[in-house]
Amino acid sequence: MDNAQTDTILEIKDLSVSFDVYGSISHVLDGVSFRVNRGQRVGLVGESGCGKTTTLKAILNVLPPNAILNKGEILFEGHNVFTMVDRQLAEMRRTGAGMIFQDPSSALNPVFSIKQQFMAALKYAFPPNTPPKELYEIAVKALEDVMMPDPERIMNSFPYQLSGGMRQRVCIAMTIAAGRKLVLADEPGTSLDVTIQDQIMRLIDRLVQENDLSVIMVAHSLGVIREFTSYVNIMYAGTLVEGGKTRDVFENPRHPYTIALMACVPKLTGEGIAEGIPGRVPDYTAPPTGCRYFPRCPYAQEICRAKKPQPVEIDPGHWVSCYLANEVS
Amino acid sequence: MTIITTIVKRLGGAIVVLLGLSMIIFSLMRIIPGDPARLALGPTAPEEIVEQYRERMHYNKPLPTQYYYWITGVLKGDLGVSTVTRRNVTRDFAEFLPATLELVIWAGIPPIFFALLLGVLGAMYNNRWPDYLIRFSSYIIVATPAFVWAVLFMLIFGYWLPILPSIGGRISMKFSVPSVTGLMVLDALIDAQPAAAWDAFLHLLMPSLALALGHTMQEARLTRSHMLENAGKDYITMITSQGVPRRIINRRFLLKPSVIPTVSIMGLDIASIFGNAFLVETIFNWPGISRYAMNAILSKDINAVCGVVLLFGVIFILTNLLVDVVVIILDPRMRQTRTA
Amino acid sequence: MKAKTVDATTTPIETTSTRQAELLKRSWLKFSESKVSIIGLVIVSVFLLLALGGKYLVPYPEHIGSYVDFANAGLPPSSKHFFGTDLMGRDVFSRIVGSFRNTLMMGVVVLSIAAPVGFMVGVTAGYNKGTFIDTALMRVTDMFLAVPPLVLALAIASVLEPNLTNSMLAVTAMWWPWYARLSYGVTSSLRSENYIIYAELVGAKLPHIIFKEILPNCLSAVLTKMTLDMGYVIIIAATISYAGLGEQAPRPALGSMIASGVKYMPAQWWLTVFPSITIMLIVLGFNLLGDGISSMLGAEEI
Amino acid sequence: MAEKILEIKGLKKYFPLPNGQVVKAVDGVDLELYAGETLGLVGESGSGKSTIAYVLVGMYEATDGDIIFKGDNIAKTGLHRTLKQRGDIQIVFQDPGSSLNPRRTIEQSIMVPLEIHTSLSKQEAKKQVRKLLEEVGLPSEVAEGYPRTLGGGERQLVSVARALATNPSFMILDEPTSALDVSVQAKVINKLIDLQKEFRLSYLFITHDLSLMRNVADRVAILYLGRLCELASTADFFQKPLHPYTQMLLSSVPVATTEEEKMKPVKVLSTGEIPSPVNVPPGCAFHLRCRHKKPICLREQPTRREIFPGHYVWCHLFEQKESPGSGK
Repeated sequence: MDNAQTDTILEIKDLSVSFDVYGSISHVLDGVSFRVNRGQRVGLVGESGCGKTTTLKAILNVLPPNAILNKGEILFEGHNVFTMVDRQLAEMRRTGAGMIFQDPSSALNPVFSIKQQFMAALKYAFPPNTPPKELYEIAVKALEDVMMPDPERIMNSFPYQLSGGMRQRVCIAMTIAAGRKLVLADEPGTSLDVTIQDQIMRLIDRLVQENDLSVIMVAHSLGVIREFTSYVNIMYAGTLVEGGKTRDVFENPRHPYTIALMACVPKLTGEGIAEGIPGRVPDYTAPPTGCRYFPRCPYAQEICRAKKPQPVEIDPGHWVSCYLANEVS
Repeated sequence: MTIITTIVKRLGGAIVVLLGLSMIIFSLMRIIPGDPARLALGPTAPEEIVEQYRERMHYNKPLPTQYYYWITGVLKGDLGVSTVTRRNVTRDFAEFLPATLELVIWAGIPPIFFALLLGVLGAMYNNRWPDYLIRFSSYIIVATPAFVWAVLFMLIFGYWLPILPSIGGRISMKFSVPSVTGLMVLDALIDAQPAAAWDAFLHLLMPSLALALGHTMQEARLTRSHMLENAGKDYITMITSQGVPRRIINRRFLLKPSVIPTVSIMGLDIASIFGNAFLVETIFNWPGISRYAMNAILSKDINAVCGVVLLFGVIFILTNLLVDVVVIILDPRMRQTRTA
Repeated sequence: MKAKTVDATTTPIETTSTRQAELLKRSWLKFSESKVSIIGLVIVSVFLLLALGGKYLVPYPEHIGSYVDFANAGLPPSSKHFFGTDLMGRDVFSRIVGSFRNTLMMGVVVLSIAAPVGFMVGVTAGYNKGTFIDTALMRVTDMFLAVPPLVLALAIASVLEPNLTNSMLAVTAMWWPWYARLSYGVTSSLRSENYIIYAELVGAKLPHIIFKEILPNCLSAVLTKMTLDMGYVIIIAATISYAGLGEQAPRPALGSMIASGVKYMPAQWWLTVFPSITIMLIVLGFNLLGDGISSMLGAEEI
Repeated sequence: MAEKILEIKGLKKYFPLPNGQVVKAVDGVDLELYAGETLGLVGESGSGKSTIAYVLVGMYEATDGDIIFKGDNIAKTGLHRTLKQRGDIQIVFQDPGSSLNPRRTIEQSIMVPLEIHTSLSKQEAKKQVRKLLEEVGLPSEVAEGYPRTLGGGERQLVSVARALATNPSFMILDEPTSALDVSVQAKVINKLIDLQKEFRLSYLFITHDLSLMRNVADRVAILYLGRLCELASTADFFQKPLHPYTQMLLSSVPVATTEEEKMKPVKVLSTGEIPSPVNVPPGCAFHLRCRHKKPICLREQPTRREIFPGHYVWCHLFEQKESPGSGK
């Protein structure tokens, strides 16, 4: 993977996004930067409401209308998605990057059949003169690819007739079928049962390998990230606090938040659970200045309040946004 | 299959509702102070004739017995004799109902398309001037009772700029159109009288518009708010992120789920059109069932009032059934067999 | 862009008073987000003021009633008579304002009976969802809903003596089913909420569950509906009085004023136009206010 | 061993559907619970784990079977049980959004059980509310607030405080932390463990999360489609899971450390979907997804076998070793 370092498919630079919620401004994302290389699997971990999904939606430029882009750019194959003209943006969505949603039951339109939705998506991803029969075959093939039994019947079903796991497979098929290069997976297994989640994760794993895709895997489960990704970014309250090769970060976490988070995860080995992180996630309408974690951080010092820490590389490829990166462990 | 079972189930429930309704309205009509026989025959009728009438109409029997005679008659299609027209109420219905139906159809069906159009426009231009214009006018229009529109239209289009007939009625005296369907415009066309059809259409314009305005704007508002609500749903984000063009999404994937709630309340809208038709028909001298019923109510014509209420009940239930079927066709989730 | 400095270490628990002040401020912000809600509030306030104190505010209080002045009959609007005079020579403006008290009373009486009755029926049916009680109560409700409300109200009003009290009775009789439907919907969805289940499990009595647990959750929906319904009751009331079954002459009512004006239509247009616009404005006011209240109460839940 | 406070024997709960079908949510479950222990009840959707909880608290009446709680059979009482029994068995629900009435203050919510189950005066009860809140680690000012001012974890702690109000000996925790983030879950779980020691509570801890179960339960019971698969002490269970479903479940858990990886005995790839409880397959409910299935699995329901002391499994694979003739 390291030799592909030079070939970047996606680069997010200093992304800051706010939301206007009934006149009060929530400053959610604050200076998020990371890159995804071709063929790389990048994880994005954080607790609910920390801005993971917002980051993914920003990549496809499908943020809700009340979102405000404060600054930053997202370069997909070198082109900024925020300044793309409609045609370029559509092109990027059709063949560049695609998203798998957390809740497959809300990601499919309840009043259209799978066929109607699938065909609409494919119609614009392929040249305009492609005969519908060919598109249909592509869709059926994609459904076979995601291990759906009886794809023809599935095509004529409505979402409510499918189980959660099957709906998620359909969504994956729709994302993969058009030959996209980057998959944005937003907690694809979270709303499913454990054994079904395992199947879905293995399915994505296989498809990514077979089609040589790049992935951003968003999850709150550290286990999913460790098993699936090669590189990970830890997100806290709209900021990235730590990043590096998954193995490095998991074996040697350096940010106080990462350390506390890992201690909270119940382990199968059963050594008990840490006390949890004191305090709450900050109020985004008035987030702490400086490091957003400092009000909850046991090591916090004056400087943490005053100024936002910049990422520091502590080991090759492993960086931490913390003034105490070299003291904490 | 499921559509048919739904219809059968609803019809079963509807019969219970109609029977209950008939009991309510029947007992209500019998508690009128005064003697129904005397009321029917007038104060000058000799006592023995009144007595005979009372005997014939079973007014001297206990209430449940009276109801039994009445409802068995109703089931045979005999609603009793109207004291105003001196004819069987069923015959009156046959004469007056088509005019009302024509009015309600014109007021009820074409405006639906305007409602959807305005709703979609409002959502697409959310918080820009077309949306403001639609919302502002909808507030005013919804706030105005149908009969007030009727009066204002009459004044403006009938008198001040006399472009529409101010005398009312269904058609000008000079035309004579044989009744086939009972719907005047259609009958005139069938009889190859385009001038008569145009004239009948002009007569229809004001009353049907007065009836249509309120529910049209109500439906437009509903469609708009559902469009906006659904626009934030994951499935719209999903299809957008697939690169499907915005206009296709709006026209197809956003519109359909958003109109279903609007369609499902249309049954109630039809009921309110019938209700509002009461006064609008009176204002425009429209020879329909509502005007007939209005006269019956004012002159305490018991059989006619009971018949009209029952008739409206039947129409309401049939309309709702029709709406249910349309909703089932639009929304596949409704076809789902219910599980826990 | 730059957020102002806040001491983020302060405890998140606020005191009750600041919380209430905050809530009030937020509610007002939500309410006034749509500027038209404020217009609604103004219209309704003016209406209430005129309804309660109209007698002392109108130029010709004695015209609200059986006053005759043929010398001034049928005058068009002027500075002396803003809305002109009717064929008895009475000031139309004074009579319109004079009708407000009864209009308001109609709305208040109808809703203050219909809402609680409907609520009790709806809650009882919703709480016993799936049982015989549910089916029976909701079928009766359906019967009342199966006829256009106006038809039923007219039928009832015609059976009784035509006057204000009886027309209120008639409108109330057809209005409660809507509240039954509304509280039925809310209750049957609340039925599966864990806090209701918990109250049952721990042994709370039925009145506690209905009035302490369910009622507060229905309240915002019911209040919103009541505000919006004030407008619709006024429309129905006007329609009934237009048909001659409401308040009887010589006392003024908006519907009957329009009805008598229709006969003199093109010539004495002011007899119909001004009462019509008045109805429009009052109903508009309540509708706008209701929308504002609904978004305000919605905000509280966030 | 400690005193047995709860014994469930052959518990069944069926729900008839309007279309004539029957949901067999719980289909013959035997369990017992000892004073002061935590019994973990693990299952995926449709396993009937919550239904068992609801029958225990009286929300449903059992279709069949016995529930002996401190000597009384409460299987069919539903809500018609004594006040003492209601107070003695308490429940904390899964969804922090729905377990507290959004229109009532925390104090009002906790007052409900106090008013019914204690004879405290209003003033005393208000004091008790604050004491209970402090007991679960919340500042007493929380009492005046509404649920919306609290986070999910705090709301769950309020639910725990409310449950403690009746001074119960047995508490059912129905996925109390599954809607919470791990950092919040940690706080709630640790508090629950402390309270158990302090009040000598018995817990029935329902969850789908095996990693969590490893850290809280003394014994674990695994459910699949309304029937038990395996029952053992937590240590035994994680050392040697026996049932094919249990192995599949354990293999499917994503884990955050390499040490945990070693806890997964054999990698059993997850296959198939969980059937609907309306159509429970005949024989062993798991046979559709089982790689070791034999003809008998399609026909006969497996019965309980004690493989090691206290380690039970419901599977034909283990029956045959003992009595080879039973396969016909």
